[in-house]
Amino acid sequence: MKVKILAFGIAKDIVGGKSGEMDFTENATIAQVKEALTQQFPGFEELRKFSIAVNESYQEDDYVISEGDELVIIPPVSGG
Amino acid sequence: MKVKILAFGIAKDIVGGKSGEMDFTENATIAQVKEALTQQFPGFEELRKFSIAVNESYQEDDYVISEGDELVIIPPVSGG
Amino acid sequence: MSDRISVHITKETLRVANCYEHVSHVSAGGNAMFIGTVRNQTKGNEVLKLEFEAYTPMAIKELEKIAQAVIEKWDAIKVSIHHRVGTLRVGDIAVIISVSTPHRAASFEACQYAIDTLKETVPIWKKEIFRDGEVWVSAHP
Amino acid sequence: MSDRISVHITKETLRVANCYEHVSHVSAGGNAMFIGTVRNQTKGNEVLKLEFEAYTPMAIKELEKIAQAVIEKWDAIKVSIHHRVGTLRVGDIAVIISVSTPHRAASFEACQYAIDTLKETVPIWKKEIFRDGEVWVSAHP
Repeated sequence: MKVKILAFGIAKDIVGGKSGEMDFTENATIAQVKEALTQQFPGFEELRKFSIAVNESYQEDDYVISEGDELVIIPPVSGG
Repeated sequence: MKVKILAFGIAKDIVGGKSGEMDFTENATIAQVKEALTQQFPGFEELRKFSIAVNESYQEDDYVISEGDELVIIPPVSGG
Repeated sequence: MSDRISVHITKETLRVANCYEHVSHVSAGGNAMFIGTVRNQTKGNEVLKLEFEAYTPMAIKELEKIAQAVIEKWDAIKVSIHHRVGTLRVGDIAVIISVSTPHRAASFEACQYAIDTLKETVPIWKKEIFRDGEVWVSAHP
Repeated sequence: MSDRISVHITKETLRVANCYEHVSHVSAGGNAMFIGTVRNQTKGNEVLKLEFEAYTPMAIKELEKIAQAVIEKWDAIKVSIHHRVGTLRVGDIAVIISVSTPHRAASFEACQYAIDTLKETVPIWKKEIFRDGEVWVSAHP
């Protein structure tokens, strides 16, 4: 299934844009999303960490994504 | 020697005015000043505590007062 | 959100008086504020300007979570968290947090919790721009 | 006193923006403020107004000592302590303390030290005026 992905901060630079689409198998987890991202964009390995938000909330590695979810790549935050 | 005494806050109510004079022997200490005040104005016994400042600084019980000093009675402070 | 919470992400200049007004209350005994500003240097490198970017809808949700925790854990009367985004110059205010509580010790604790948590969880990012380059703050180990 | 310290005792209305301006600095990473206001009640008794009295020359000296300690112990960049005297109504600001430091944790600690110490050492007194009487705060055990 095709899933929409948004990127912010340094993640935008790493993936080369603000938004894109990636292809995942049914029942893919956040862990698999992170792995796929790191494989396609090695720049993620150099980050202190990064998280994935689904529908405006952080989700853990075992969260299963669904068609229609909007994934957002959250690199280390630095507000304040 | 006659020494000038100023009073603030509740001390003003206890001594019945903003300023007055008291008579002390030469080399009287702050401890003696406090004792004399408490004897003359029993209201001081009911306070949580009170301090004496000389020349705009707190002084300990063993401080010896001199002619010309201005003593100030400092009841428990409550600024802020 | 209740009227005890004021959360904003804005491109406009932040003002301490405005943020304080949101939390002042006749039953408050203490009001603590934190004001985060743009420093003129980082590790000796002169900062020319900062660019703040937010994933706004989620950032608002995370700020509201922080504000709610402040109200629940510290019995706060009111809390406001205002964060600026866009291009900021040295000395500009990036964030103002203001917390009113019945007793003062709680206001400090709650305010410190709020800024500490904001810096860990709220999806806002800043890029420092130097004379000879730029860097996303905290991105790398 | 150095220009790093701003200490005032005044009958005028205190303003947070004014107090903050004194401490804002391009090398500050954190600014903590404490704002003390007049509460509407004490132990369930409705407060009508407060009267603040200061032994001003000594109060200024004691405030300056606190400000100096904040600069020395917490490496503060600037500190301002503004205290109002005279008759205050519910909601009025009695005191504003503002501290800027290179790093934020120190600004909270220093600001809390300043208000805690002010309440112990600075010769300022407040009288609470209720409908049925008045009392000098903290005078009795």
